[in-house]
Amino acid sequence: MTSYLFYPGCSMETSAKAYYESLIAVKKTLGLDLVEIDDWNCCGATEYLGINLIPAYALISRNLALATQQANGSRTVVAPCSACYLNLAKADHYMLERPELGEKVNLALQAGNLFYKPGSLEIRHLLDILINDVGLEEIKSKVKKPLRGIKVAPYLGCMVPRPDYKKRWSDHEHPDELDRLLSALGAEAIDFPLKTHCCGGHMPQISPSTAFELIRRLLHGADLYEADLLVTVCPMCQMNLDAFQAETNRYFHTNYKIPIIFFTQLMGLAFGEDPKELGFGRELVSTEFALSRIGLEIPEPDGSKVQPKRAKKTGLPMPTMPADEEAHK
Amino acid sequence: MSDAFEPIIIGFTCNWCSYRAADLAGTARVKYPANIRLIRLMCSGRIDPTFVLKAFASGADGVLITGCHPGECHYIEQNYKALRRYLLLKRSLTQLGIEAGRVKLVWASAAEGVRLADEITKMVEQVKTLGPLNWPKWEGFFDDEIHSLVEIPEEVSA
Amino acid sequence: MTNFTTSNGNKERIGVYVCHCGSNIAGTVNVEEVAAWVRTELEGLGVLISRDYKFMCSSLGQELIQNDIKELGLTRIVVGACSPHLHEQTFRTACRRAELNPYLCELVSIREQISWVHTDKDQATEKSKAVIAGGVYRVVHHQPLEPLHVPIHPATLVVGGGIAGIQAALELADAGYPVYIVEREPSIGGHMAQFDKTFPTLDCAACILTPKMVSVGSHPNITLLTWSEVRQVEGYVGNFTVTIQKKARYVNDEFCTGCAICQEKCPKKVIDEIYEAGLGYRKAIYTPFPQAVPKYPVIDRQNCIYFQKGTCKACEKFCPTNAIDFTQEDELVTVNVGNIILATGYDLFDARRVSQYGYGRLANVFTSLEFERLSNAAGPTNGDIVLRDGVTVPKTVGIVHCVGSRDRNFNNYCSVICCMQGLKFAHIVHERTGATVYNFYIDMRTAYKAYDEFYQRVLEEGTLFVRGKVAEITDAARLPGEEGKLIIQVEDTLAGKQRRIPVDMVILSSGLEPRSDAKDLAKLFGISCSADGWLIEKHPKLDPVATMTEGIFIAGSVQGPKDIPTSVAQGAAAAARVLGRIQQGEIAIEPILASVDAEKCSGCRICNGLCPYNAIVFHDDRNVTEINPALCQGCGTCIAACPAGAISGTGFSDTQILAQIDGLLLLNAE
Amino acid sequence: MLANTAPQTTNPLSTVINPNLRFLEEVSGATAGISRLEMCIQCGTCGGSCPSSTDMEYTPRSIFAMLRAGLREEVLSSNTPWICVSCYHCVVRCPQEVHIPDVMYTLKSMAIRAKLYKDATAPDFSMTFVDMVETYGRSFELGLATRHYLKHFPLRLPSMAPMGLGLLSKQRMEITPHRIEGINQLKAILQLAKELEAIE
Amino acid sequence: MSINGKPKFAMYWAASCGGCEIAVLNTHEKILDIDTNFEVVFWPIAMDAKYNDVKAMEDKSILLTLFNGGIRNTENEEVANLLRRKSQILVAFGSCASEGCIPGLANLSSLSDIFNASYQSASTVNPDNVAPKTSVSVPEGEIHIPAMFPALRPLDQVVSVDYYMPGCPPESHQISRVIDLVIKVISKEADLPPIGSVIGAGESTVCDECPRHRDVKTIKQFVRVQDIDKINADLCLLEQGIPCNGPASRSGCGALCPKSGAQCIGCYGPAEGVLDFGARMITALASVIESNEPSEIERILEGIPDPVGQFYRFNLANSLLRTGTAAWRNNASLKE
Ligand SMILES: Cc1cc2nc3c(=O)[nH]c(=O)nc-3n(C[C@H](O)[C@H](O)[C@H](O)COP(=O)(O)OP(=O)(O)OC[C@H]3O[C@@H](n4cnc5c(N)ncnc54)[C@H](O)[C@@H]3O)c2cc1C
Ligand SMILES: Cc1cc2nc3c(=O)[nH]c(=O)nc-3n(C[C@H](O)[C@H](O)[C@H](O)COP(=O)(O)OP(=O)(O)OC[C@H]3O[C@@H](n4cnc5c(N)ncnc54)[C@H](O)[C@@H]3O)c2cc1C
Ligand code: SF4
Ligand code: SF4
Ligand code: SF4
Ligand code: SF4
Ligand code: SF4
Ligand code: SF4
Ligand code: SF4
Ligand code: SF4
Repeated sequence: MTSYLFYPGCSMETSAKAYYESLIAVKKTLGLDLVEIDDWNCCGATEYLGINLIPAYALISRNLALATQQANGSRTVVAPCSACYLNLAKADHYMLERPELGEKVNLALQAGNLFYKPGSLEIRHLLDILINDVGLEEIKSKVKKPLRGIKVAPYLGCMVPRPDYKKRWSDHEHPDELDRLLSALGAEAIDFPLKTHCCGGHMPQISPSTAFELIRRLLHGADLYEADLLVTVCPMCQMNLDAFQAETNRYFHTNYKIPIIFFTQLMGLAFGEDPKELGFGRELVSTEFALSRIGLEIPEPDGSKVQPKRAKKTGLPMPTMPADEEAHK
Repeated sequence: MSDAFEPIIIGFTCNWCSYRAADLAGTARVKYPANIRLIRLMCSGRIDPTFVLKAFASGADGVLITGCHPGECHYIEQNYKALRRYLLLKRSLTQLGIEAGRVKLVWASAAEGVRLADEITKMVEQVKTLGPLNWPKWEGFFDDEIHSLVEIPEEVSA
Repeated sequence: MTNFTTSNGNKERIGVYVCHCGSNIAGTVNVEEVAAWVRTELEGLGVLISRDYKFMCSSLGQELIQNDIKELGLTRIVVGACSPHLHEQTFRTACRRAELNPYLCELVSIREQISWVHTDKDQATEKSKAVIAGGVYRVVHHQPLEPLHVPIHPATLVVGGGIAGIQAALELADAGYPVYIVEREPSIGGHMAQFDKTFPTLDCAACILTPKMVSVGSHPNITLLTWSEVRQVEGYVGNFTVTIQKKARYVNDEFCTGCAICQEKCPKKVIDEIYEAGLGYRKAIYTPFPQAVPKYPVIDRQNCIYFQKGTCKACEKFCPTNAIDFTQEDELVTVNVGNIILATGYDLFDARRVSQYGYGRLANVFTSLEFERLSNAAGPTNGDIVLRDGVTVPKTVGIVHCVGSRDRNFNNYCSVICCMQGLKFAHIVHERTGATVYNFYIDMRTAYKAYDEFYQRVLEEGTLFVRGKVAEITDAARLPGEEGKLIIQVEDTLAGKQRRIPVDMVILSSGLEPRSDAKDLAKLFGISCSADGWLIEKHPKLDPVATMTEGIFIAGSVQGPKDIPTSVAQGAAAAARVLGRIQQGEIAIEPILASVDAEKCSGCRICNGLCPYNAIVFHDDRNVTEINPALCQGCGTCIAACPAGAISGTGFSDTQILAQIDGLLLLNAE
Repeated sequence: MLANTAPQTTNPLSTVINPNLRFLEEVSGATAGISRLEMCIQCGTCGGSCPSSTDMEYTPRSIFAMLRAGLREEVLSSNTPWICVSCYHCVVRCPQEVHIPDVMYTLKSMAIRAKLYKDATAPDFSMTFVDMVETYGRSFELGLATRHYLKHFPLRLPSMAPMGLGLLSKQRMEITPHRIEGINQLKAILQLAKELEAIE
Repeated sequence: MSINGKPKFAMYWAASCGGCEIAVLNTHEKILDIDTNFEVVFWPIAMDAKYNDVKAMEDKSILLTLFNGGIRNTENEEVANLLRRKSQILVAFGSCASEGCIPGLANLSSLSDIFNASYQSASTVNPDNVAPKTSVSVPEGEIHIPAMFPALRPLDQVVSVDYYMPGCPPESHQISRVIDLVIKVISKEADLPPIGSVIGAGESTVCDECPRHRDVKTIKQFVRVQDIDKINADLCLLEQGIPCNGPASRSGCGALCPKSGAQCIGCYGPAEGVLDFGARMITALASVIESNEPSEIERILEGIPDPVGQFYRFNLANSLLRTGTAAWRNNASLKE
């Protein structure tokens, strides 16, 4: 079993408890060994960076330094939260790119008898680990209850695929990792064009109108594509789309009821775990209707659900996409 | 040793890019310190570490190796061979105690007269801060006067 | 095990000449002092005379040297003057006139590398002494050499039958010399054959290209090898031996009349990725387009039902002349040529890489080449500009500039033609559909004759210009009126505001890229690519069609993004350079070469893989390495690599260079 | 130097005539990583990509033009950096690889130092957040939210109450903050970091 | 001249390990030829002799002196001068005398480093910090011990040398050949080679004698011979990534090492005409590294952790630079 250093981040203990609980539930099944970094501190989210440069990076790097101390063979730090993932990755990247920054940060860390050598850890997002280390085949093999019948909008948000210093994702704009994972679970992943668009970040606290508009776009998009459910990999995305959905509705006089949950929760369901164990019920926009769709035994003859072929048309051929080419191999 | 140390730097250039860059610096009247003396080779691939060692042994304080940019070598890819040799040579020189700053590899296209002049200026400055290489004149080095002083170093008997 | 010594006594009689170059040198260097110093300090090395003179390169200066050679019996000459790149030839010729081997003369630069770049007179004078001493130390070890003369074979190979290659071939053939054209596709014509109209004059591409293609096809001096590729190049300037693979066409060109019945009858429809840019179909037996030259079709084996499944042969059944021959095989032909012109053109940037533009995902996003086919009267829609459904005429069209160009995420360079091509499209859309057209650009680059006038014309026609690089193209509607449209989101940088513009059709002005196999091509022909991948010319301004490899020329967009007028001009220029060579009959090349001392070579094979010209050959039987002097270009890499010191070189030998180092450091050696 | 001899003027255009031409370097130098700010070609990809640029006084691109023009006050008092949501769309699309969001962070911190921001909501939020982190080593959402909303959005509170309650009842908010063990170590690090930042 | 008319023979051992002397003894019955043909007048390891005996001899009275070891201290220098004066033919015998050999590697260190390593390091039990001095007073008077030079020099940097015989040590069959040659010269059956020649060795390189198969060389990785699981018995070691010095080393040993599965470390010195052995190996090995990426090249070079030890093991003292800076910087400062 590969062991990873685990940086949960503040929200896993509070607003994103469902994420944490479902992760705990599925990690057994997947044989993931996550070793939490002892006494980690907040990464500063997007706030600290806008106030003080060196302290912000020192704050982040304390975690990296602690992780190195604890490393014990493992060089990989896993973060489930997008903002944490990006902050950790970014500190590492910039301290390498601009050594003066790294030197100053390390001077500061000395005050706590700590040291971090830029580039010595690999910082990765949980989804990346599941797709690339565990692998879709492995995940597929663990599926007991395929989520057939549910239409899910895969939603990654900004900070996982961007800026992507280590080029880990298939694309900045339309990465397909989450789609492939959802398909492996048996769900129908809709081709959601807004999958890496912004949820509004901290804007609900700063410029609510800005935030509501960004939230609205996503809800509208999901609605347009008839998604039963949005699935995300980021606590902040979940919080904004879930907790502020009502306020957004009020602001725009709309009436969206689109639940948003964490991808690990869906994995748990597919692995046959008890929804209670997976943090279901903690969301403010109810998943009841969406889940009832999976609960339903949809009596469908084999093969009826094949994707419709591109209409046989008199029109002009479409260009082939690399993904198509792969599929043809 | 006088205060104004003027290092001597031997520079190797290739016929097609860097020597022409030096020519261009001239035609453009770009100024740089007179401490550099260039030798024209056909290609940076002609660089033999022997030349570099010879220059140091004969009194140079620094050696500059120049050639066409990667991918633009007149002889297609020979500058990469210069690069490989340079990297290994540099490791060896450091081990011998010759500071890494005394050898430098610079790519310069025929159009980069200004850049070459700039690199030369930087190199001269750098070698100035390193001070003279002072490789010993082998002959006088073993004069009685010297080795009579070299008895048992203090710290050992202490 | 002795250390290296430089002096070879007083055997040589050396003359040293220091030039004032008016005040160019004398203004910064005390030339008299230098000359006097050389006379006294280097006498021991054999310096017999050392003079300074106002203009060494003048005829009087040259005569001075010639007279000294004759009267004093000088055996070596060192001139301290300007750069060897300027006057090395001058002084060498002077020596030859005085019957001294020209390679016994060494020119050292005290102008470009001393007087013009330094200001302190004392330092400049000291440095001049040092570099002249370097020259004197070095010249002692020079060997008399003779330049190599190579005869030039009168035939020329042109690789690539686009407009640049066509032009070059016709110029040479018209001048009366044999030309071989190797074209990879079934027909010549290149990209230009795909276009409908060409900017800035809007000539119909076929109207101006087809006559040229026909001349190529029927020219008695041109051998056309289409559906062929170069596999091997051996030899050197004047005498290359080129091996060409002629792929099997499965059609016998002696019988085929080009009637095209076979193509009509063939049951297998294939998306034509090359000529139709993926926007149309062809058959498994096909000529890319009706005006193809040559007119004979080819069978594309990968798609032919007979080759894949074993039955069909519809073409064979219907061919009135029995020209189909399924038994044909690939053939290797060898030709001898004196010079080679590479004109293999460009590839279109793959717009799928800019994923925010949605090409390949969003049906109505088109590339520029797709649009060329769409608007071409002979294209898949007979020139109707319609959406991907094949019927709907767009009411609004957005044309996006700089796709994949001027962008560090893709290519840094400007693709040169795409602004003009975007304007051309705006005009065509406007003219044919009356649609509203937007052009989104960063900078409008319409340099060259009649180009900006074309821009004016398109402005006048009412095209809407938005200055801003398009951020994204999406079908995710957000505002009323956006549903069912493609939305172009952009900052209108002149208004300072973000805009979302719904359109029906988007055309991406994709940039031009080097051919995907450009690096292999360069390697095959022994020339080099820039970091971007374009083939490198000898000099970007003064020798744009020659390369660093003698006898290999480049023309057209293989050298960098280019429009048709420039491609044609380069084709003609390359032909002119080749003609010059052919007419001289032979060419002199510098005798700077490497050679192996078989006694010392231990066959370690360190050097074997180091020569880019494959000049180094290993003889297994004798366990020694040899260098083919005809292929060696004299770079010296192998000399510097041989661990046994078994390789030596003329012109830049170890002894010469080591001696020069001693000379340069002489002043500091005390 | 011209700047020294130029007469003091009350001309309203004086900021334009006598701009702070080193401003761009200053911002670039204070940004993490290598900002590449001087490489901007004003293409507008950033402003076009930005999900919130419609709410910005100036698009990011305009800000960079103003930086270049040395319009220090105008830049630091604009709401642009505060409206940036750190979505990184601009940075991956920018053809010149300018580190746009990082520049926005720099502008925020400079605006705070120069006290040039117009609306205190965002700076206050950030500072409150930072305060919490510096005291506990973790973020404390409930404390943060109450403090922040009371001060800046008192009117939103009624409509937010159900949400707050919901979060509390679903145990998605802690009533008490969590304090890390090494809080003193963290404080020492941050203290020194602040001193180092001040040296420059 | 000598009593029985036989030419005189001497052998001396300066800064060296003694291996060369063993090598001479290793010639087995050939050693008898020396006794038959020569009068051995001075050979400290084999007979009792005093420097004063030699001093008393007439100049040029010794026909052949085999001098092994480098010049490290004043005593070495004195004897070198003495033997040069007394000998007609002075042979730098073995790698140390010819090019410095392993003792020459000490030229990378300053004297104080050397003394510290010898008398102070963990490997030395020296509780009282005893260290040698150049002179010591004892009841009988003052005793002098030779002083160390700041660097080691091969023999020809001190006195002129007539012939060089490389090898660490020279192979016995080569020694035998040389003895045969000298005997033939004495009996006027052969001529001496030109002064300054290398004798008892080949003209080509070790590769020339190496039976291993070679292909065009490209190196993706350097490895130590002990780190390879299975060495291909027939393939050139260099091509297997083992840095073999064979390509630049003078032939003569019969490619002893590569034949037995170890890389040549270069004890026969540089091939004919090579100015700096290390430089030649650096250029040769670097040229065939298969990468154009600086970072990748650096990674590959990590496989040669000690380049000077690898390329200058035997010839540092005879290389173009002859020392590392430590050797002379330290002493230069002492001088001030
Ligand atoms: C959409 C678009 C519109 C344009 N419109 C205009 C316009 O209106 N006016 C204008 O002036 N310019 C226009 N251009 C530019 C124009 O296409 C080029 O300037 C011109 O085609 C360059 O010609 P070429 O011969 O160099 O290359 P190409 O046209 O690319 O021809 C190269 C030929 O070499 C062949 N080849 C390639 N590799 C090999 C190989 N290894 N062996 C053998 N053969 C090989 C190819 O098959 C091809 O036939 C346009 C470009 C584009 C993309
Ligand atoms: C300020 C400036 C800077 C430039 N910088 C660059 C640059 O950096 N790089 C670059 O690539 N290009 C540059 N250019 C462009 C460059 O100058 C031209 O491309 C180039 O000089 C054109 O050469 P030409 O031979 O066609 O014409 P010209 O240089 O004009 O030569 C024409 C010759 O014909 C002679 N002539 C004229 N009429 C007659 C007649 N009736 N009979 C006989 N002789 C006649 C003239 O005296 C002249 O000698 C620059 C241009 C300008 C104005
Ligand atoms: S192969 Fe036959 S049918 Fe086809 S074009 Fe030629 S002659 Fe016509
Ligand atoms: S020509 Fe125009 S569209 Fe093409 S890359 Fe250059 S600026 Fe962009
Ligand atoms: S490197 Fe030298 S010794 Fe080795 S094969 Fe080549 S020529 Fe012969
Ligand atoms: S000198 Fe250069 S071109 Fe000539 S054989 Fe050697 S490597 Fe090849
Ligand atoms: S995208 Fe980059 S280059 Fe374009 S305006 Fe923005 S910062 Fe400047
Ligand atoms: S990172 Fe900021 S400036 Fe850039 S696009 Fe996102 S919100 Fe706009
Ligand atoms: S093993 Fe060593 S000696 Fe033998 S061929 Fe290879 S490099 Fe030469
Ligand atoms: S193979 Fe090399 S190291 Fe071994 S004995 Fe021969 S020369 Fe010496």
